[in-house]
Amino acid sequence: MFGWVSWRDLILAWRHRADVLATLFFFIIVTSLFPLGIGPEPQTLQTIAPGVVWVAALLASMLSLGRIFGNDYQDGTLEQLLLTPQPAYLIVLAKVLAHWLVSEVPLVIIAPVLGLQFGLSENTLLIVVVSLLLGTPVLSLIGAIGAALTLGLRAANVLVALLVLPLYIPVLIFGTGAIQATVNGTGTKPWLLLLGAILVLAFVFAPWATSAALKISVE
Amino acid sequence: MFGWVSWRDLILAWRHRADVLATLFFFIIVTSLFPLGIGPEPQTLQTIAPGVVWVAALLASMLSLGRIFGNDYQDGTLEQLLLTPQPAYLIVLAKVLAHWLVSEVPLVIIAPVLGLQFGLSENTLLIVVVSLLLGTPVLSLIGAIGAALTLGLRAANVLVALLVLPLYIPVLIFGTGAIQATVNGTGTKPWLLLLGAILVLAFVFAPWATSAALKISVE
Amino acid sequence: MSTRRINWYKYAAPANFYPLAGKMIPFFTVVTVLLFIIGLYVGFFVAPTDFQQGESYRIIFIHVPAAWMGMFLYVLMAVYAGLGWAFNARLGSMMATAISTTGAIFTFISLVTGSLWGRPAWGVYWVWDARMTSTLILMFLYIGFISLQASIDDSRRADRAGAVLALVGLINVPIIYFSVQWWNTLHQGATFTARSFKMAPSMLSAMLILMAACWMYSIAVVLVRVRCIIREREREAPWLAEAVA
Amino acid sequence: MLEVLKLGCIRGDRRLFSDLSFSATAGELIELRGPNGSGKTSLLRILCGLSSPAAGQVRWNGKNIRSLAEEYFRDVAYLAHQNAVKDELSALENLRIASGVAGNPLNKAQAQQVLERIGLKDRQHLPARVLSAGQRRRLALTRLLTSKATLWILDEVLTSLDDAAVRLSRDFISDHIKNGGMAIVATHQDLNLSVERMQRIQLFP
Amino acid sequence: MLEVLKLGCIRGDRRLFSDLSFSATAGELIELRGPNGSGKTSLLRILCGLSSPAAGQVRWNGKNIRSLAEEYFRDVAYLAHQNAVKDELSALENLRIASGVAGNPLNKAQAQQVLERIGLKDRQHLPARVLSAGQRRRLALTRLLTSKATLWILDEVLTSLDDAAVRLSRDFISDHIKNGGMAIVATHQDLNLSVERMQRIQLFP
Ligand code: HEM
Ligand SMILES: Nc1ncnc2c1ncn2[C@@H]1O[C@H](COP(=O)(O)OP(=O)(O)OP(=O)(O)O)[C@@H](O)[C@H]1O
Ligand SMILES: Nc1ncnc2c1ncn2[C@@H]1O[C@H](COP(=O)(O)OP(=O)(O)OP(=O)(O)O)[C@@H](O)[C@H]1O
Ligand SMILES: [Mg+2]
Ligand SMILES: [Mg+2]
Repeated sequence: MFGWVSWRDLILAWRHRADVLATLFFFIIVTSLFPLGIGPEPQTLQTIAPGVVWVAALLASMLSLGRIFGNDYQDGTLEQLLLTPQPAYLIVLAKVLAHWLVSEVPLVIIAPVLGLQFGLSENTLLIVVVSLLLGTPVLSLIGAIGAALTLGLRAANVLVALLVLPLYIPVLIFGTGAIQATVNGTGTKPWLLLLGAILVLAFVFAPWATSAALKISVE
Repeated sequence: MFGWVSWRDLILAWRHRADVLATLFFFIIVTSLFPLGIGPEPQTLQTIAPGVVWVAALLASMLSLGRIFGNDYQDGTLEQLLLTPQPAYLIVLAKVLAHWLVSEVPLVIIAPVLGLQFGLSENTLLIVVVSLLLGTPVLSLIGAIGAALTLGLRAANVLVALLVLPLYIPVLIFGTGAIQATVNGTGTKPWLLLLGAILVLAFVFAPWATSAALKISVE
Repeated sequence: MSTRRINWYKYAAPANFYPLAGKMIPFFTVVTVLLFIIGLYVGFFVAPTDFQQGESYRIIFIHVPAAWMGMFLYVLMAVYAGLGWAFNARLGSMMATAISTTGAIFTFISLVTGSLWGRPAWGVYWVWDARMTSTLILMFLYIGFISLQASIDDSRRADRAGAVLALVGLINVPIIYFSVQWWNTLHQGATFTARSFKMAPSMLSAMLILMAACWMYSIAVVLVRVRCIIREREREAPWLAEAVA
Repeated sequence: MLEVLKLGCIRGDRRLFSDLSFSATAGELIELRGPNGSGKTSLLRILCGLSSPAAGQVRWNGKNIRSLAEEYFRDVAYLAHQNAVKDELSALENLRIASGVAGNPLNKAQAQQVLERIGLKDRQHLPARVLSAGQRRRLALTRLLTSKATLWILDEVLTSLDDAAVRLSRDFISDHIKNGGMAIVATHQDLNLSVERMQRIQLFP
Repeated sequence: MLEVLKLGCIRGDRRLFSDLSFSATAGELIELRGPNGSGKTSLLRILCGLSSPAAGQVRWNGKNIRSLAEEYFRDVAYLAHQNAVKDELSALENLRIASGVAGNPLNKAQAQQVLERIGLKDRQHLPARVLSAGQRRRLALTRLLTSKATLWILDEVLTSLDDAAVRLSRDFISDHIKNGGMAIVATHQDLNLSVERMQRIQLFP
């Protein structure tokens, strides 16, 4: 049944591939806005590149959080999902997995191209990808908590930002830290290990908190 | 009746002042994410400040776009509004006005504080405020078109970003241009005049386009 | 032991806690006022002028207690919220809600006084120093909690949702704190670091007294606020009419 | 007077109806019947100008409603499947704002009177979100009670209503018609209205 | 067997019901009646474990449903005011996915058979968004037809259904009960089911 839930979300996403692409383009546009707002100096751009890429990834993933539960809540399918004979933990995990595949993986794939625009070296681009691969699942996992808590509230998309962005900060710091460490030639590994540790933590606790939040929101 | 529509939206916003504050805090949080992603060096921060403040304002206003028509569409009140005996142009204008008052003006007010965090001088802060005052109504006006076009689409908030952000780019360029001109001591006035010109244009054409888009979305 | 237990349960009911809180408030108010007077007197008249910063350093007497209270109260809030949720104890959730505002205010005060101090001490209002940044994030966590509760009308749902958020935040506070610490040291960016200076004993005692004053103040204010919340939520309950009358 | 001329409606690959013509004059009720998916809602939305027909036209007092635009809306009240109730406003605010926006502002006492009539007086200050399905439908009905429109277009009015509310709605629909109004009502439940002139239009699947 | 013990429900400042006790055994129908806002929906949501009561408890085969958690859901099917139909999926996909998620996967032929029975065969590939109100309700009903649950909890089943669909739903509710199932049905319209054992629970406003 785990499979069915993920599968269902993937089909829904495929039915709306335009939305998925939209998240991706949002990511691209936001990263491209910065050179426009800041000026074309290569030196500055290179300095801010890790920060911009990661912040844009944060914002893109945050924007797509509404999709994890929002539509299901509105049309009543979320209730039905919670009424199926399987732990809510698994349902949440299945939906988060689908969200990650649909909304985050494309970002990871496109990120190196954007990094090129900011003049990052190939070596650095590799670390950009690795750090995003480790960090983005955490964004989905933590984001799901915020999405569940704000279900059915008006302006949920702004509120979710408020709840979730502060919690994203460690991921942001470790992610950009890894990239900057590569640029400066200091050790990259500790940063990646830290990201991995957060991933494990989030994997264990976040779905649990999310399912608690869901039950509260549906009541 | 123009008054009633604005008034209605203002009451709704007041009923949800938490959401309005949330937009504001979103703005604050996003601006704070950049130093975390980029590093605390005052020199770099000062360079990127205009870009960051404007991009954050863009994103904050974009996030709140969903509120202009979204809720009214879902519960069927938008249909009823369009069925009232008054030109759709006015309804749109009234709703955009309410949106600007509620979602943009607070950003303009808080922006100087954020500028301080990035180490901008007082003189520059003034221009930050002026450029935002001229630019944010454009954001609401143009944003409304995107909001109307994406009504009822799933993941509308991502799609709207995609439609609207490119249209925001002139505002971004002129707005940050004005600030940077102040920092560098070159003339600020032409930039502000350009912003003003865009505002007039948007004021005349955007509500018209929006009401056309609304009728399409409701059909 | 058994008697204490009974008391505990007894006062976990809003109906019994309400009058008790009413009785405690005057006591804590008086203690707060006394401690503030003593602390401020010691701080402003007994403690010596700092040889480097002059008088401006005296902001520390507000700044440091406020900063500490901001952090303590977050933990306290999360604990109360968690208890309220786990044991379905309304009073716990009400306490959490009451504490959140006080904690946010203290955090805000520490941010503002810190900034105002930054101007004379460093020449700028703000730098992205680790401690300041993590205080700012703490402020965001408070705001998230308060906004979430404010946008849910059903108080039961607001309590539980707040509890989930506070607990998730509680796990995150140390993570955030250390990550910011590492971020700051590794970037090597900050040219300003908080200068550690040796405190004169009178300074230290002023600060400790004011710290205690802030505690007492928090207790008093939280009790007042919790009484308001009880009045608001239990307005239909018959006992309240008696208690108020 | 409403005239419907050779109206046709196509949805996807499906022709819901074609060459549909009828007209309604003051004091007339039109009951629209048909099984699920036969096009009742689609027809009503065309009649109130929310969507445009594939063929034919709708005329109001001799003019095409397309060209009348806002003027036509002054004379029409539409009650859809959806209630058009704002969750975050109280019942009272919902009513007052809806009628203010529609151009018939009510003061508080008047609004309360309407709510009393529809049986929501003691719920007037609750946010509409917490109302039950039937209470929300009742709230939507108040829009009809306060509107000055001649033509009522009602889609499945009786959904979720209990017996008392069903009786009430019957009463005020027939009142409206007796006072020279018109109503077009799509429904599956029998209305049993006692009005003098009534047409039944049957759509087929 | 379902036992409801001294259940109480409070919404805001309003006590909807209290000390409500009843029980249902295999082959029994419970009809829940009451005017708008009397608490029918609230009761049903408590019965299926979606919200928790202010007092009392619900027991299923002797165990509190709170402690049974997911196990209980295996035996329950809930049809709410809302249809729980995904707009962007076709009728066929909606059905297959809903039953897959609920743990009773259907192959395509089986699913089509069910759709045929409910009268949506020729609509099976349309996205649910374009279906009419009644067709969507029918689609929601298919969840019951495919579920293996013993206890059906139905809120206002007949909403938007035309006569044919009403007859059909009556039939399969009574079939379910004859086969040893139980059903709790909240409704305003008369059900007129011919079942042997039936209780009526009346809620008051
Ligand atoms: C958890 C939060 C905070 C704590 C525990 C804290 C504590 C302290 C302490 C103990 C001192 C004096 C001792 C020393 O210099 O090491 C101090 C100084 C100072 N703090 Fe904070 N603080 C916090 C947050 C802030 C914030 C948010 C700001 C600014 C907005 C700030 C600005 C300052 C300034 C300007 C000084 C004076 C440094 C100097 O003497 O050069 N602090 N803080
Ligand atoms: N894109 C499409 N392709 C094929 N058929 C469509 C399409 N869009 C809508 N339809 C069909 O058009 C009809 C719309 O019917 P409408 O909503 O007007 O029905 P109704 O008479 O109001 O039904 P109900 O009694 O269920 O409310 C439905 O049968 C629907 O399946
Ligand atoms: N916060 C609240 N304060 C006061 N009353 C409330 C609150 N929340 C819900 N209610 C009331 O509780 C009742 C909920 O009723 P419920 O939805 O269970 O009714 P129902 O019997 O299903 O009605 P219907 O036939 O209209 O579907 C409504 O009368 C509603 O007004
Ligand atoms: Mg219909
Ligand atoms: Mg109900």
